[in-house]
Amino acid sequence: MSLLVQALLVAAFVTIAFIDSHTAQTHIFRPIVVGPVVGLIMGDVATGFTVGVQVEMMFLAVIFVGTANPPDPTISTAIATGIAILGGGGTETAVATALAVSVIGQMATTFQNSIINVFFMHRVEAAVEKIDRHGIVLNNTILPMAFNALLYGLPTFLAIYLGADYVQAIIDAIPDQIITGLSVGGNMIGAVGFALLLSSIKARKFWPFFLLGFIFASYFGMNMVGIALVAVVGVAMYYYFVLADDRN
Amino acid sequence: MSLLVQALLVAAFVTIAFIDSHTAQTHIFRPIVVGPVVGLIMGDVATGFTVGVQVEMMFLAVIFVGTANPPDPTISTAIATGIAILGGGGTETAVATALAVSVIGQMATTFQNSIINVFFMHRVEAAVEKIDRHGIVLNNTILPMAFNALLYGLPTFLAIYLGADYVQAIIDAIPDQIITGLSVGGNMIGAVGFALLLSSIKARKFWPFFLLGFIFASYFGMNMVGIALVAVVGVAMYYYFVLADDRN
Amino acid sequence: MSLLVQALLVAAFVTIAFIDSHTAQTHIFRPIVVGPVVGLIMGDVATGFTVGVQVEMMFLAVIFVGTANPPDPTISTAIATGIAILGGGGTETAVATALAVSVIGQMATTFQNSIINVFFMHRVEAAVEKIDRHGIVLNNTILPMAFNALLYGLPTFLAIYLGADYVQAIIDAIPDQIITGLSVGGNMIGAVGFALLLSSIKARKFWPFFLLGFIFASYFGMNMVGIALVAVVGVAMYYYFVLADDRN
Amino acid sequence: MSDQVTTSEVQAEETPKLTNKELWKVFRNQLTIRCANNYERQQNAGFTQAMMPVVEKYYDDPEEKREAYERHMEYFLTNDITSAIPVGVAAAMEERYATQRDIDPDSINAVKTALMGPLAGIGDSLLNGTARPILAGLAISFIQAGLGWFGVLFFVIGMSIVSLGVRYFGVFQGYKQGVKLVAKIQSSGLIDKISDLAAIAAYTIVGGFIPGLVIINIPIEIGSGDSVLNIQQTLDGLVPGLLGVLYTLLMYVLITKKKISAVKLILITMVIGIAGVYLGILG
Amino acid sequence: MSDQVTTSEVQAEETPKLTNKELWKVFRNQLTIRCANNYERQQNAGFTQAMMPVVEKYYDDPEEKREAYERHMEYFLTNDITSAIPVGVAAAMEERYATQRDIDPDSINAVKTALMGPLAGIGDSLLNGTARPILAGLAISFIQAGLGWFGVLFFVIGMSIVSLGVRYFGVFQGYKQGVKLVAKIQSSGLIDKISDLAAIAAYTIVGGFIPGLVIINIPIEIGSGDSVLNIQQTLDGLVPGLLGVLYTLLMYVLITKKKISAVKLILITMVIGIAGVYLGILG
Amino acid sequence: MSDQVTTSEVQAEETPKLTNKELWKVFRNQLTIRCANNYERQQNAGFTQAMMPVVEKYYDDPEEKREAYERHMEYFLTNDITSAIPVGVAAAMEERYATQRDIDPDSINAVKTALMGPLAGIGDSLLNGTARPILAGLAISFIQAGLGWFGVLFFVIGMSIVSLGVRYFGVFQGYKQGVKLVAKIQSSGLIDKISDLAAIAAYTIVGGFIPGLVIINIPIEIGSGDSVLNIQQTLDGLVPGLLGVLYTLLMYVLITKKKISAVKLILITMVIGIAGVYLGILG
Ligand SMILES: OC[C@H]1O[C@H](O)[C@@H](O)[C@@H](O)[C@@H]1O
Ligand SMILES: OC[C@H]1O[C@H](O)[C@@H](O)[C@@H](O)[C@@H]1O
Ligand SMILES: OC[C@H]1O[C@H](O)[C@@H](O)[C@@H](O)[C@@H]1O
Repeated sequence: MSLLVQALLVAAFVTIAFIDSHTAQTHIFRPIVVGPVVGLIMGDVATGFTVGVQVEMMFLAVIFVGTANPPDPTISTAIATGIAILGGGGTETAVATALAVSVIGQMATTFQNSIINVFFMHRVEAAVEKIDRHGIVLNNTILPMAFNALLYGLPTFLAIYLGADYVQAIIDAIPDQIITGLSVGGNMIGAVGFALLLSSIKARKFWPFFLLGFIFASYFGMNMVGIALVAVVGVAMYYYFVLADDRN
Repeated sequence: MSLLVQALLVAAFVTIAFIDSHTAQTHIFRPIVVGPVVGLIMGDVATGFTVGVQVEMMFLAVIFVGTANPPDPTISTAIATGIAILGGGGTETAVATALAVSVIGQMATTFQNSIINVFFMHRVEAAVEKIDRHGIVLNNTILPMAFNALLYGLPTFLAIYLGADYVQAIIDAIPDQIITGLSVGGNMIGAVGFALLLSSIKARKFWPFFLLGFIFASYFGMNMVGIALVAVVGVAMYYYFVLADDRN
Repeated sequence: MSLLVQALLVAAFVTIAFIDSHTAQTHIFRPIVVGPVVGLIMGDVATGFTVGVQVEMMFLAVIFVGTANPPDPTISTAIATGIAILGGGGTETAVATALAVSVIGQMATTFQNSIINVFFMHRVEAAVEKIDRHGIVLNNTILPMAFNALLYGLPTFLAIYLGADYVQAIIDAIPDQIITGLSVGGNMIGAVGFALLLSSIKARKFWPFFLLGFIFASYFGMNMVGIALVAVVGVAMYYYFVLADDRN
Repeated sequence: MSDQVTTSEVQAEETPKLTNKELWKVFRNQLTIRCANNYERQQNAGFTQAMMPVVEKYYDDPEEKREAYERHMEYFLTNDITSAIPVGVAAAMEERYATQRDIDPDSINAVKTALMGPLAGIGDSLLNGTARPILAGLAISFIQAGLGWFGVLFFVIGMSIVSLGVRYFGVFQGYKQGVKLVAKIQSSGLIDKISDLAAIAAYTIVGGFIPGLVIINIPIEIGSGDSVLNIQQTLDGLVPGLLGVLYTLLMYVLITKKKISAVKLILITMVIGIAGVYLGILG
Repeated sequence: MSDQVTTSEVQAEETPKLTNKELWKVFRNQLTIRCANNYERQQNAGFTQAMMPVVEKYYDDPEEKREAYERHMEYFLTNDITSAIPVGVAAAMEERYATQRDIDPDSINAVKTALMGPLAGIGDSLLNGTARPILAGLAISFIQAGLGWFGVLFFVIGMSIVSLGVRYFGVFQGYKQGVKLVAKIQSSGLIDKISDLAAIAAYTIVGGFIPGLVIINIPIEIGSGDSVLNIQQTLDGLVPGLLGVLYTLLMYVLITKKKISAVKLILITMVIGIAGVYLGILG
Repeated sequence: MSDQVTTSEVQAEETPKLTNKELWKVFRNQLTIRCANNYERQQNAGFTQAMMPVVEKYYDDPEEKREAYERHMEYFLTNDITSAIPVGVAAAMEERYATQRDIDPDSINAVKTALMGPLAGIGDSLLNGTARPILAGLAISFIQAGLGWFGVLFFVIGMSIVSLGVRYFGVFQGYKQGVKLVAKIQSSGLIDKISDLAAIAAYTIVGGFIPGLVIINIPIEIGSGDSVLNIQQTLDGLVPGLLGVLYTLLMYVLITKKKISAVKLILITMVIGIAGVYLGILG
């Protein structure tokens, strides 16, 4: 298989993986799947497994919540696997570049959510005005998914086709502070999502529970499951001891 | 004193100790008492103290709650002390066998609670039907206590009389997995006792407090006294801020 | 400048510093200010900074709450700086004596609060009886502040004027147990202040919150800010879910 | 309402009270609470024997006597020592029911049941979990210090004071408080309120004791090298003690919904323990 | 009241219900919930598409149709997978409103909004934070054990079951519960009660998630040697995670009081991140 | 009720108000709150001096003046700086009582007492425990960085702003809020509600501060070698900080039940400390 075909196939798979991550979420977009599949395409399944497992473990605890937009695991695994197989420089360096590349995916997603999809959403709104069912589906599903080819498929194709040195050159061209800055910013934008959720709450008088949840997580280091259990206690107690009592 | 007499005396003391643990609980059944007393009978008080202290410390934090049935400290101390004095092989090996032997006591107690005393309890019920006061006392107190001689006294007698090798042979005959399995099971049967307590609670709507207690112990590692204090807070708050307010 | 003048100036500054700590609290009484100022007076600003910083850091986490009366940082810094500059024995030994000297300031404060100011407070009461405005100001402010010269200025003057050996001799004359005992007692007298606060609370039925605060600090090691946040949660919940509900 | 109470109290005065001698009899019989301890109904027979002096004093009619005894043969489980408190309270309630007939006999078991959970938790933590290890620790220290039998004696006397002292307090004070209780029992929903408060304590305590006392450990590790997945650690990272609480809830469902007896569940649990070890999935 | 309920239920029976086939259509459209995910109104377009089968079935009048679609173009954000539950509930509520006109159409968005917070928190913690790492961990172990593609397949199938299973459950059960809900919706303040309980869950969860998910670190150290003052450590010593919660509250104020759009705030935040790193005050 | 409030507010408008100049006088006198700080009634004399400008302005009758002063000679203890808040509130209440006679003068001390506990806790933790160490830490860093006197100045100016700023805020805002408060004070149980909320804060804070601020340590070890029993560790294993809270409760009982004065208790405590060290049981 020529490199062109290989690069095209990898780019196609990445595009499909992103469509999955925006729809059914069978999770073929995770490193543990992307690595082996790209390995298969590139003719070295073993390296595909090695890179996939390593990147998956790096991203194991990274959780996607609200507006928080963590480094992207999909493109980075695809490119890292490609580089490892083509460059032959061992998986270590490949995985290292993967982390750097993950910022590119992160930038693409930020761009998608803040510009492209805002545009399409307004087109959905226009379709609603005209009660145009096909317009809704076209602008909510088909066109945004087509854009995945551009946002995620194209960079992948270029990286594989032009090779490790090229990728490295691009990464080197980005100042370190930008890369760190994007990840620092990425760690902060969860605040906007949480603020949106908070602003959607009608019954403002329950804010003490916000402080309660914060105290448990902040001072006692409670994890997300524990916080969910605390929420269950709060809801149940209010239900039984305040709401239900009122009924009598 | 002949070995026969010594073995009989030790067995008698163990039987009495178990009667104590089922009645007044002056705690003569604890290793720190059993060790020295058996030492006295066997003619080597110093060793009795050494073994008693060591086994007591091993069992210091083991707490008896509900149906949980931890390894038995009484028989095992008696036998360990006997072996240490007779065998002369040092206290270390004696104490090591003690731990193994404690499973025998645990098995005996499980047998007593699940078979023997169920039998006697039904005989108490029959006595109640006939309003037979003596039958109640006989079946609730006298006969079950007499059985302690069989369940705990007899094995002790045999172990002392037949000697360390014999005990070792029996222990060796029990597969390791059985011994570990019994202790694994022993760690689990507390669940039944707690389930019984839970099922005895009438006011089901207070279950959120179950979750609350669990969260504090699970995530924050709170000890039993702390949990009892949390219970006090819960009870007092409900009393003052829900029940008492209703009175007005 | 003669030593006499220096000692007088240092004593004057310490007196003023204590007046500050009893009135506007610009905090010139803290080691980080006292060290440099005394250094300036004694002609060695550098040593003043060194000692001031070191003692400040030792007292950084010592917090003044209620009746708790921790070792005094003001006199001890002044004397330590003086000794360091005069004795030339290095700042280390100077700082070490500072800690010992801090007990003297602590004793003086205990004496002031328990004897002297009790006396003046009763004189204020007498002035109130006679509706004597000037008597109130005289006995509440002027005379107590004048006493600072005696309680804190005089010991400082003597220590600087008579020198390190003299101070050491006095410190050596105080038995170790007294010094430790005063600090042990100092760690305990906070209990009286808290007891006074507790006895001032009218609505006794809220005592479960006492236990709650205690549990969080005791078992989970929560700090003071965290406890204040827990108090906010408690107050807000009671306000919204009990008091406000009653209004309807 | 205060008038009403006064009347009740006057009536209470008129009730023939248990004498001190009779209360000591109850105390002695309470000592047998654990003798026939069994996994079917736990300390029921012991409780019944503890009630004997009261039942024999107040009931003459054989039918009523039998009913009273049967009442206490119901399931009962709490800490052996603190069980003296419900014994004392139940004595007062039996007395009231037998002499005045103005309380519902069902309320006797309701109160007993309510007290079970809290007293088990508080008894186990303060007596088994606090007093015993402290006294034993001190005794060990005395022995180490060469005081020998003094340490042993110190321990036995100390524990006797704890065990018998709490029982004495439980029977006598429990009875006294029980008398006060029955005088107010007609007031609206008192039994319900006791049950509510007891439920809070019992739920908190049971939920809080499980992580330390129902321990299930899965020793399986999958994979090797750097990427070993330790199942137990993963579970503990999510909810420490999860398996223990789930197993307890399973037992709860089997007992309440499937009516499987505790005896069976305990034997099954032991079998699971042994089988689990053989299969390498528990340990 | 029970009579009333019965009546409502009778009426409910009479309502033409969504068929299984139609619910499967809703399910398929719900899969697109995240396609046009955007920082202005998040999953609003996706929600609207999910509602298409219901709106098309029940509304004939174009004006009403448009109003129904517009309703769902409002802001909506929750976990992609658990969003199937409000989709199901909203389907039932649209059905009721269209056929009976006895509920307030505003209550549809009220219920959706109420469910957003709790379902985001529970979905993210149980699906993203629990199920995914566990299945991935197992898959890695299988691969390490030499099972290769089996591990990959195991992961994909496992996650498909989770993702599609929860969505199936969400749409079908959400619809079923929604039908029950609308039957009782006239009862006093039910919507308010749902909002109240949802607010408790959402506040607790958002407050509790912030310290782990909004991370701001000031890497400045002042001084040198023994007396270095590390600002971040000092802040953590007072209130761990303080900066993250303060920044969130700032965003909240900017959104609610200053009406600044989320898109702008996100871009500003990224700029602050980069600028902060350049200035050495963030990192 | 709203009509009533309006009426009250109208009346409030008519009351001759404290001028800014007079409030600055109160501010200056508040600075002396700690001058005669004493273990018998703590900051009572200081509070009285702080009230002087108000009492002198509003009361003419000598008897009333004396009563007003006596009122403030009662026990008062809170953080020196935050005490400005109750000073401001009390100024408004004295003004109202003197001019309108429509509030109960006892309510003045009730409100002061209610605010004592919360303000002590919040003031000590945020000012003594947070602002001071942060400013001192920064100042140290500046000094280490060679900025010398700038660091000292920075600290003194910073703390002056904190100390005087909070006092300014306390007196002026406290007065303003106090005026609002008295306008509503006739409304049902407002004072009680304030006391309730203050009690919650005070109890939580006092309970939570004790483990860190009342420290009792028993350095006794019994036994030797492997089986040393360290009493303090054993106690901490049960309830960390137990002795401190028990000693506080003992003080509480001695103050409230036995009416022993705080001065005596403080001297006794110091003696216990010294004696305990001599006997080797404290340390
Ligand atoms: O937090 C809710 C939701 O927010 C966004 O839509 C994404 O980050 C999802 O992964 C997450 O579940
Ligand atoms: O838990 C209550 C109680 O249960 C059983 O009866 C025994 O284990 C006792 O030691 C324990 O006190
Ligand atoms: O606790 C309140 C208050 O008590 C005393 O007055 C002093 O220790 C102050 O520093 C403290 O703020």
